Amino acid sequence: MDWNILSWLVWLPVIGAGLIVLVPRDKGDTMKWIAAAATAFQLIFAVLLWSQFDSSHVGFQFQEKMSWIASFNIQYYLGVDGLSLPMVLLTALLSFLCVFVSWKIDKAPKGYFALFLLLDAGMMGVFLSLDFFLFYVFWEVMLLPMYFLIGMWGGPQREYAAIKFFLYTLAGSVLMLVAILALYFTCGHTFDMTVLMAQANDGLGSMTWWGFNALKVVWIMLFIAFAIKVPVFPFHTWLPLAHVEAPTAVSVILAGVLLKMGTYGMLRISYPMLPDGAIWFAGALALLALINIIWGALCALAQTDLKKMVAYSSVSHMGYVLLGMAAVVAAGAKNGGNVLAAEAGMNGAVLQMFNHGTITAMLFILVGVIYDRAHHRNIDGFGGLGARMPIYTGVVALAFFAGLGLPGLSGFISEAMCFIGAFPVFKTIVIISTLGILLNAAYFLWAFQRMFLGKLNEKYVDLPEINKRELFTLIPLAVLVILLGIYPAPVLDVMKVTMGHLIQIIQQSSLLAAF
Amino acid sequence: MSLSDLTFFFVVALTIGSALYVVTSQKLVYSAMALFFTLLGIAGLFVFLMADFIAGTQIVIYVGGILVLIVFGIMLTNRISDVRLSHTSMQRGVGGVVVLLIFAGLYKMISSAPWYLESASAPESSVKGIGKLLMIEYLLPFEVASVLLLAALVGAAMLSRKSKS
Amino acid sequence: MNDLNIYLTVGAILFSLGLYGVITRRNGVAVLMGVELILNSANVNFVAFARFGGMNLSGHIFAMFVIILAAAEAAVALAIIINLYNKFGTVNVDDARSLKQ
Amino acid sequence: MMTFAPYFLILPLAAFAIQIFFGKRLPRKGDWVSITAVGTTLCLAIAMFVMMLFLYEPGAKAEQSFEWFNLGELSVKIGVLIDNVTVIMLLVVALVSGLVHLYSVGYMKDDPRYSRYFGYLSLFTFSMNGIILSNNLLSIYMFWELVGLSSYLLIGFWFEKDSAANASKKAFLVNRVGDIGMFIGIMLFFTATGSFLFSDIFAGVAAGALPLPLLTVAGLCLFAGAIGKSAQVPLHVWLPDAMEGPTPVSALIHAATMVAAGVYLTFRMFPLFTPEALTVIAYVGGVTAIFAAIIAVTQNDIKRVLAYSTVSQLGYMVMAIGTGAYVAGFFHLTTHAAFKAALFLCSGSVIHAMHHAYHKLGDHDSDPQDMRNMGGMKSKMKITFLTMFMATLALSGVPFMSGFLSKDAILAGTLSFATHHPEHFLLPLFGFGAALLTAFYMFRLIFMTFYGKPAKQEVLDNIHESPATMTTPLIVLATLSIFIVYTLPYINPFSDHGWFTDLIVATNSVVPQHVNPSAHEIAEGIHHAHLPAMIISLIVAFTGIALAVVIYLKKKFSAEKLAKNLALPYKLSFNKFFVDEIYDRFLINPTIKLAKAVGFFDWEIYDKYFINGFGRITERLSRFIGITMDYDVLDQQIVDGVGKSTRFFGGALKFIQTGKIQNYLVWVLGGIIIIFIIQAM
Repeated sequence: MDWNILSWLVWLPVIGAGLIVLVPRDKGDTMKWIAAAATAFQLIFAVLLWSQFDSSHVGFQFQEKMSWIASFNIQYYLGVDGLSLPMVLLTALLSFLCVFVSWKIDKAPKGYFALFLLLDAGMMGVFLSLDFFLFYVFWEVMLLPMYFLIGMWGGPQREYAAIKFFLYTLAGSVLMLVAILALYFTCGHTFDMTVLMAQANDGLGSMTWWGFNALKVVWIMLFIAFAIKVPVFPFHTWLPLAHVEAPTAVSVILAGVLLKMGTYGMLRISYPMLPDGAIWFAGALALLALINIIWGALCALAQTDLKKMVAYSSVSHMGYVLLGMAAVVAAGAKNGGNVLAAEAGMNGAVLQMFNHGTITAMLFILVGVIYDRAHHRNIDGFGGLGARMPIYTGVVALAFFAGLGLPGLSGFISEAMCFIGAFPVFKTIVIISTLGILLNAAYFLWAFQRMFLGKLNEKYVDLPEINKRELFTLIPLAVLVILLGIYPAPVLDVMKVTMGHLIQIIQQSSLLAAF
Repeated sequence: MSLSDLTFFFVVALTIGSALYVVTSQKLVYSAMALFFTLLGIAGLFVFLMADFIAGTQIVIYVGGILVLIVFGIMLTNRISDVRLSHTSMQRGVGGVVVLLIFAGLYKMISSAPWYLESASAPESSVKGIGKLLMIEYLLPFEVASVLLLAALVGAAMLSRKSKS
Repeated sequence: MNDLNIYLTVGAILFSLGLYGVITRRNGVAVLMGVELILNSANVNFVAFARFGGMNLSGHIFAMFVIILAAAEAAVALAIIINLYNKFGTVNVDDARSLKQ
Repeated sequence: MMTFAPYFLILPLAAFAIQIFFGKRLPRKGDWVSITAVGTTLCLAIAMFVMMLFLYEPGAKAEQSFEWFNLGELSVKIGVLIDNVTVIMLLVVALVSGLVHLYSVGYMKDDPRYSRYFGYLSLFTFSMNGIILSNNLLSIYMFWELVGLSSYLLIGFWFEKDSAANASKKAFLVNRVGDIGMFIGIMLFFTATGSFLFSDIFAGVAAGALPLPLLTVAGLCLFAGAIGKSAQVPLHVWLPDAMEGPTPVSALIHAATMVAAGVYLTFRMFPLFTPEALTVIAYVGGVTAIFAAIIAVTQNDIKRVLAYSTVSQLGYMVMAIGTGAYVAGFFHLTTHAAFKAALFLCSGSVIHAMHHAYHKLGDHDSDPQDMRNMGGMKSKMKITFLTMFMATLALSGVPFMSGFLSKDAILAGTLSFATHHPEHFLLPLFGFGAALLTAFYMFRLIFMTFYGKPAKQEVLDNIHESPATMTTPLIVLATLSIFIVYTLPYINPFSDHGWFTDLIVATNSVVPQHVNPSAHEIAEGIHHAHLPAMIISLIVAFTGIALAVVIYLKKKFSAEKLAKNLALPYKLSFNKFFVDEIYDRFLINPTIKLAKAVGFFDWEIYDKYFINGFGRITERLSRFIGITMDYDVLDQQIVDGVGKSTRFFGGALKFIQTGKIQNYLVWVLGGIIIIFIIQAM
């Protein structure tokens, strides 16, 4: 607490980016090592933060507060709690690994790694900021490097993908900005999230705009802003495109961290600030979750491009998070105050965010590995690779099985918790969405069969096995996937107090009586 | 009128008169000579104002340094054989009117403004006080000034050297 | 004489004369002399205020900084003038008029 | 006993890890690692079994739970439960697994992925032990899926064959269908009782946590898991295909242990089932029994016959549970594990011999598993023949064999059930019908394989008995299908009374309001039905055997002619009632088509037209605003108007700009003067 660890986490990559800019153009390796060092220190700090975090403490820890733009009451306010801590660790870990994933980037490495570190800083800032305005700034800061990373280092359709991603998410940001201003002007001219959490619900709930309850209007605006990032069903089409066109490391960050920002935003901002809205919207959220799960899985089943399949699987998997989040209404009086279910759902949602981050990162890295070798990603264009690349096949099998929610691997327990949590309230929806488990298994196994089983495709008899660098990027994730699958308690212990507090906030919401 | 008053008015007259000559003389070298007297007069004024150290500085730097520099400038930019070394003026009428009006405005301000006045006995020597202030309160500007001088030195050398091409 | 106004008036006169020099002189060196006069007028004011404002030595310090500044300025300005002379063969400031279209 | 429990999990798991990471580098490719691990668990299981016998206490039970994680109020506990059922299951698994390991040393000798094979076997043993030891639904579900995984890996072990790859995928997916039902059931129970532990759920249900109709649904949902895993109709389709895996795997996983897990689960959960649920279970089991038996009659692949026979026998067990004779069901599970494993391993031995014979002859096209290519192997493979014959007798329900006792108990149960509920008269019919068919197709298998003349004499000449590592397990398992093993200390070949029935006793249902008959009532009913059931089953079994003798040994009737006369039933049976085709046409293909349609819609229509439509509309709008409005009107007329006027005035004021700084300075000073004047005013 004495040495501003959170600021270090945010600004370390920026320092790294600054250093990289100073390195002469032809020293690509130096840049890579600088990026690796910056992210490695960030990871060390994140682990330190984890070890010093007091998980029994309600509220924010390691707070740093400074006036930034005093005339608008904007603060430089950082803090961490059980919700953001797993995300911080995930961000640090994936950023570190992604530096090694992008080791082979030779096209303008200076720009690439500088932008990448900037992106890292933006993500870290989003997860750590407690001032809404600061949050928004980091949120936007993240967009720009992403745009360039996709647009310059991406696949054949990269410009289209980049501009689509950018405009789509920007549209969401605008809504968020409006919501921020609405909160600012109605709730005591402050951007301080802790203050807004205490005031926003009552402040907005009593107002009416154009005949609508102001709270619902703001909730919807925030929801759309975050839903685009998640992405929730009708806003999801930027995702497959951006994922497919982005370079591997960027896909990993996109799927592993960026998607989590949507749900993180909902849990950090929408839920505690507008608990009435959360309750009001829970039914719709569950329905959207169902659509996400089934729609994403069906789309994944139809794909022939491996990367696109994985991208759609993300849509499906993020549906579980939404389902878990919807479960919070179980704590309501109408549902008999079923705190158990609410706890299962909310913790499951956050755990699923973390687990999906690791699993999907593995998947994308693995797609990158095969793409580097075969220069295409057509699932049907492989065949029988299992005999040729046993180690690669083994890792893919692990990742696929984690993705389809095999018990003993991390995805299972979080998905199960999301289902169990939502079940008492949304029985029909949950029962239909369990079909998603089946579809998940179907597309993963089908893809696995087409790629690795059967007779070896003669084109690929000389395909080299996965190398040590690539394994190095995968092993930490694989270890996490297995460990958390067997014993998820370490992560759950960190978040449970925070989530319990959030459930309490929802329980005390004024709308609850009606539910 | 005491002797000191007399001296004072003499100094004032010398200052203003030579300053007038500086700006009106047709010959550049004469202007420079007149400037010498003006600066000397101002040094005298400083003495009257109990600013002995500043007066000394004025003489040393201005008279000993800047003026010499200016004379060098004159020498370097005119052919020595050109005896007249004259220089012309322009827009005298307009300039005079404008300057007079400015002076009028300034004078009005001086006479009408309620200046903050506080009588205090003069110290024996201001050097000690100035030294303390320079080394304690104004240390940073002092150091900055030294950097500025260095920069000016380098800059001047850079600017005045003949281009290689 | 112990009257602030006299000193201020002397300062104003010097200022006006310096300004006159700056406006009317053609020769760059002469313009520079005008500038020196203006700077000196400011110095007179500084020291005068210091004297009559309770012998506050800060005024002296400022005067000193002005002198330093003047020295630096003179050096740079003369360098520029010499440069100008080398380039255009003249030191008349109104001959160097690239500012006009 | 509790102290032994962790080793059942740790040892096989460690063996799995060692095999996967280092297997290839170990001497003998590390098969001894897995064998040691499984052998140790076998010793432990035997020790536990002996302890159980010394204790001789029907209610013996040890349970230990610990918190897996907690979320504040919600605490998820898992743990270990050891009672007599657990001990017997552990012994069955360890024994069969151990023997299969031993057998595999010979069978898989030349396989390039030898070490991986043993790793997978260890993984399976680990997961199966996990199911058995669990005292809660959550960890059962987890291990449940893990056995599914090991089954997937082992079925697809020879993944270069497309059929194997397909079969493994099919097995996993079909199982998942059942698992989803099971998961919903778990959620229902958890929601109602707030715990996953059996004891808590039983207590909760007894206290009326779930209303009766919901309890029926929840129970059936759990049973759905068993339908998948134990290959009951309609999810039986994966098991015959699973025969693509190596034969020892079929013996271990797809005959003796994993497929029995469904029965085990139903057995464990028996107290939760309402009468309605039990009726459904009984019918599912009965239909499966007769249905699979019919299919088995016409199959020519030796392993497929056994596979359908397994399905049929599992149906028996499920039917037994459904009719309340669930101790008999569990008894059958135990006996069946031994003799069915023996049958599979024998068939493996035969296939192994055939394979080598073909290999020697350079024939790579003939199917070594097709019974029509076999015949007359009795003299060449004496041990295999004898052990297989004993196991066949057991399966057919011939007295003095274990199968007779267990099957008889089940049939007694169904008979008793039908006498109490005459409207369910079909159940005993299914049971006896299946028994008849079982005896028939098993002897058909024996006669086609070991008697008669071979299709090719030179093949027979090259047949050799399998090595000792393969025959030893056969002998052990065949010995275990003798009745006496299960009835000690009593020796009465016509009664199942023995240590087994003493130690495994029925428990009362926890369904509230006493709508279920008590365990005692059920036992009483079975006891009364015992004699008639035995007589009928004996008649039925010998009829079946006699038919097989007449058709396949003495060849009094031609099987082909019979098939022609009974064209429709034959075709249905031969093509497995077209279930696969129906699923393909009505479930799988539509799903894939739907997926393609959704994917197409999502990408090509929704994204390209709707989402990009926004972009296009914005573009049009911007073109209108930007070009028509902005440029033509606003810019050209209004803004440029300002510019033009400025230019006009600028031209007028141009003279000010002289380029002389001093002129500018004058202007500046003029401005200052004006400020002075304004100030003065």
